Amino acid sequence: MQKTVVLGVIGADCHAVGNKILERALSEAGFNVVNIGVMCSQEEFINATIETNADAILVSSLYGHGEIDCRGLREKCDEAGLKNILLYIGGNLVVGKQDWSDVEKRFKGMGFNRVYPPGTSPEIGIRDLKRDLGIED
Amino acid sequence: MQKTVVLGVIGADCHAVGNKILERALSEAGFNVVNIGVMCSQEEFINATIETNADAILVSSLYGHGEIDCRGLREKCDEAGLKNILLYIGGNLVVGKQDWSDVEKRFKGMGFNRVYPPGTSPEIGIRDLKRDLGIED
Amino acid sequence: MELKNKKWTEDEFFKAREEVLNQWPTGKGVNLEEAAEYLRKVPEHKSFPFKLKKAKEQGITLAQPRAGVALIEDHINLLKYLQDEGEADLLPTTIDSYTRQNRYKECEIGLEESRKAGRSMLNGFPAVNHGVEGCRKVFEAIDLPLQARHGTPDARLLSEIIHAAGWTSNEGGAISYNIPYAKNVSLEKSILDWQYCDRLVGLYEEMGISLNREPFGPLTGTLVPPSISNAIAIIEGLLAAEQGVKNITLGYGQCGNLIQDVAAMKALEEQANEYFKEYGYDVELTTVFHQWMGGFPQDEAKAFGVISWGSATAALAGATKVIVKTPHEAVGIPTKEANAAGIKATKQTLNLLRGQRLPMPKELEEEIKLIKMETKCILDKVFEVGKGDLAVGVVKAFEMGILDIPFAPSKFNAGKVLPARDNNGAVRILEFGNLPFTKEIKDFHRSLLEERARYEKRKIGFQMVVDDINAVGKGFLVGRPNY
Amino acid sequence: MELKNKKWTEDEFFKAREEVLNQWPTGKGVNLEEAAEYLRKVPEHKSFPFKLKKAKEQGITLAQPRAGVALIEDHINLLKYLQDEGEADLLPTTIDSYTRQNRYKECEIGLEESRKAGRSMLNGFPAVNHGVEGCRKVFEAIDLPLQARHGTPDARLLSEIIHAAGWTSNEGGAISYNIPYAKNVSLEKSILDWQYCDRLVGLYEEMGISLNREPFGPLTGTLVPPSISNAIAIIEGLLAAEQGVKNITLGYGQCGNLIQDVAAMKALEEQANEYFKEYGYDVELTTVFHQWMGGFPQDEAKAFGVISWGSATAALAGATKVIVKTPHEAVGIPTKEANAAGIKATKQTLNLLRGQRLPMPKELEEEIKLIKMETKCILDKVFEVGKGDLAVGVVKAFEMGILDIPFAPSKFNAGKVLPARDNNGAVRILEFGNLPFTKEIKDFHRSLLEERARYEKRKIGFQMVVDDINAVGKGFLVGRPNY
Repeated sequence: MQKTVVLGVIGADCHAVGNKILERALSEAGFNVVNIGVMCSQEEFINATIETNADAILVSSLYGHGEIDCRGLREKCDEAGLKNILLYIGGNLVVGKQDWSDVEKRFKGMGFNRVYPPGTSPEIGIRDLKRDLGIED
Repeated sequence: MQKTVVLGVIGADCHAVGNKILERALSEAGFNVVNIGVMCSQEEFINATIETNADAILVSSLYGHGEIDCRGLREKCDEAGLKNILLYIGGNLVVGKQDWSDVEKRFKGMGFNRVYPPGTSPEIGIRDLKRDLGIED
Repeated sequence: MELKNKKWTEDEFFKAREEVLNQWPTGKGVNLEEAAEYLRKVPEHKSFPFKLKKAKEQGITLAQPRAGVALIEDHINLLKYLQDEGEADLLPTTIDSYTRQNRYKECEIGLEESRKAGRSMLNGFPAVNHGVEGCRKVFEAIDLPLQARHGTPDARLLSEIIHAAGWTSNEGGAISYNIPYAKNVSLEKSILDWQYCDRLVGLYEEMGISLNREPFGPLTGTLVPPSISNAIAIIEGLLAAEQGVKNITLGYGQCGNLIQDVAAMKALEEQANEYFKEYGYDVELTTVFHQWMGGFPQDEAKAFGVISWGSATAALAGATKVIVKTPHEAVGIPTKEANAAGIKATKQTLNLLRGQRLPMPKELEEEIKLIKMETKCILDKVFEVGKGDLAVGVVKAFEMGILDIPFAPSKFNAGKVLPARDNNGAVRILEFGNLPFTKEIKDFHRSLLEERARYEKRKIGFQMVVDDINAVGKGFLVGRPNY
Repeated sequence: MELKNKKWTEDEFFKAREEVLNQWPTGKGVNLEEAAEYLRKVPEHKSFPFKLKKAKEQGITLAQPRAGVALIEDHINLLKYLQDEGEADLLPTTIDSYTRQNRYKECEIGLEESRKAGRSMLNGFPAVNHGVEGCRKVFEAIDLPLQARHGTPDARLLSEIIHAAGWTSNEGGAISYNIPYAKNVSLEKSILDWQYCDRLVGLYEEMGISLNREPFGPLTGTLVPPSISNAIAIIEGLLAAEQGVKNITLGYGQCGNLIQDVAAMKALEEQANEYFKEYGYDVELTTVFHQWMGGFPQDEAKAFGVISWGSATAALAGATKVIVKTPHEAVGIPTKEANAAGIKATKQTLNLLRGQRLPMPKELEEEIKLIKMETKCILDKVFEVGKGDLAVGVVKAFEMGILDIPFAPSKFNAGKVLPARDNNGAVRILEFGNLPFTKEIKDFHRSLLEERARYEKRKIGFQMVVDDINAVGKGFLVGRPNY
């Protein structure tokens, strides 16, 4: 069965190029992609997920405000009945060059299942997604 | 009275450009410059100093072999009757990027009165030279 | 207020102004007369218009970084470092993304958290929250002209505050700070809001104070064909001039092919001057070249290669200034050291090339001709659909896809144009959407892309575009299938 | 042996060879037939001639660093790092300065002290002391073509050893590795000694083994006017070809003015091919461009600017390869990381420019014409004073100052030519010494320098030269009085 993912760029972030490329890559990999575009609030992610009965939420953040923008997202998902929904995030998540393992730890602590550094190719995220959703390659 | 300095590039080093510029700068500053050129042995420095009754020996080394090339120069000067002759050295003295204070200490330990890092402008050496030789500016 | 390209009356302006200054408590700190007094005392070496004019006369290219952090003291330290250690010629203040969306409450949270965390939790300087007083502290601590750089569709309050604080330049425009930066802001609104910003500058000009305005040239910074960005730059220049702006810097983002980049800069300057003259505006025009705005290599040495090549192109194109990237570009906001390193590599390249220009071979002349022709096709049609009114024309042209910016997030953008590189790395157009180009021009683009397709032994298609977007991050300009 | 430009007979060569192989114990380890067997097994991807030919066909520019340390293991680690991390296309082995003076005993001391100190006490790899066996260890540990780079007036034993070890290229020449590198070595001796090195390569060619030879283009690397270095490059190419060398790379060191640099490279390639043809030599010619050889800025970011600009020029000039500097250039021999960084910045720039060429504007055509005309003036006169024999002509020409290399240490160099930059940064000639230029050419140089003097409001003179030498270290190309 085809899996559905919600894709979007969180916060006041308007980076659209990577979003368009990710959409294409995910579609080509067989996913039903619900792309809510740039500048999305946490609520927009959650509403889209509920409406489309999606299996995962893929958050991009490329402008360094990821820490503020994502705070409480896991808890809001839980409240909205999206218990254990897969939450991925990737991009330039923090302001400035920081040690990646620290950044990863911080975002995993916020409830993200997978956290990707800048420059990760779509293939890596797709591979993980298939594994986490139990899709055979 | 005009002071005489012996100027040369020590060892198997053939860097002639700086030598020609230094010669000009020293001459313009009022020194009688005995320029023995590139690829000079320790003996050539000492012989030129004795022959011209020079007041200082200015050694350049730009190719990283300075440590090997200069070893024993102070002792040979002493043996040749040039006790307490001023010995200056400057250039790319060692192979690779090393901590400058270490390099300076090593060459001072070898008996050099002044040691200059790469990129020192001629004016600085000339100022020190005038001070060490008691010349009024 | 009805949208048209006409200088606002004082009534219209001051009526809007009352509301603007009430958008956030710091708005009350702006007093036009007091601000004019303050601006009159700005010395020449801290004035954007003056420094740009001098550079243009001397034929040199100035280097300007991007930089901004949340807290005043930290921001001052950063700017002083870029001035003293980085040897910047012009200073910026990059504004954070919440301010760009007028979300000043979130800025307050960011400021508070930044103080707690001991590091900036905002990706720029929230100038509105800091107010005139805070912005003046910054301006007074440095010795170079200062400019606000942002991406704000409604920058009215921001503009009031930064100009009152002595900042003599403001980046942005109704299209360039909306379509690439927002999702839901209508062009009617952003044109009116930027008319306000421009009218404010016009008012200062009428008081004898020269301020610089700089439409944002690179737009989405991703494979934007030169004629599209030049057309928009000229439109924003005309809209600003109508409101009384006298000192304008038009910009262009590096595409990567030397001939095309130099041609685009020359076409932009010449054609903008022609349009200013045609519409009777007296404008002091300068140019800005943006170093590569797309993906960067992670490796810092490679990033220096990208930065230096952008600087060389800026110098050869005779840009008045160049906006500098940093070796940390691929990983996010740079440290101050990395930022300074980017400026120093840039300035070294600029200085080595000082006085060198690219002479005019046939290829360059032809590329200039092509870009001007395409730009004119677009501008003619914009005026036509606006029935002679440029502001109305812009709104209609975006609705109709006559103006269409590749990869822009705005829902008011058609998004039908698809660019790709030709075999020499010049940006051409694969799908024209509703761009009003002649058949001859379209055929020419097509033939160049077919040449590439043959060379790469694959079909023309979207994969070329994806490959081109990722190419520079991987070290190349053209995204070949085998890299 | 009488000096003349004539292919050595086998008798002459093998008689000299006996003495050469006895200069140091490792000489006994060289066996021509065994070496030929070994060289025949060198795979294509490790062959200089093959890789250069392929690059020339593809129109790309290869990047080659300089690198050499005393001990074999360390040297291998260094080269592998530059290959794997630095992404070099071609590898070098820089030979230490004692070896260059044939002072092998001092090399032994340097080797011993390096072992004790745990760091290289030599500024290069003493290939003669390591012998064929040691040099093969290096060659077998890497996956790229390997070349010896040095500055050795008498490189006969060195050449025997490195070629027998599978190194498929040798840099140097009778003039370029004598006049800028030695004080007291006569040209008669260095021509004969390099005829030996070339004849050795010729012998291998006759056995069906292709080896590359590369005269050293930049000479003193300091304000050398292009026609002087081009004339010497062509002379060394002709001398090599006479001895049977078939694969030649001619070089040029960046002067810094784009038009002059591209013109010099184009003039060199075209004119060399004309001379090879005229004298009946069948040579596969490629070119090498040396990034800035003069003083470097201390600041690493600025150094990256210099490196990248050199790379861009190499690409635009269509050089087959570029010799890479490092961000540590100003402070001496680089760390391996700095060396790799220099290559990466270079390759990034080359890749961005892949396929881009500088089209031929009038200014470029005229500069090419000028350089060719000057080069021909020099070469005609060299042949004339040699009564048709190039080798004899070179000796006489240096005696008479017809050939004269600025800032060279050799007492056999007249040292009367004084170069300086014109207002655009191109290297021109201030004092001609006995260069056999026409009055027209001299007047042209003079007028360009007078233009600069007027601009700088000072007299033409030696201070300009000093300022030009120091300029790039301070960030500029032309040494203006106020910098």
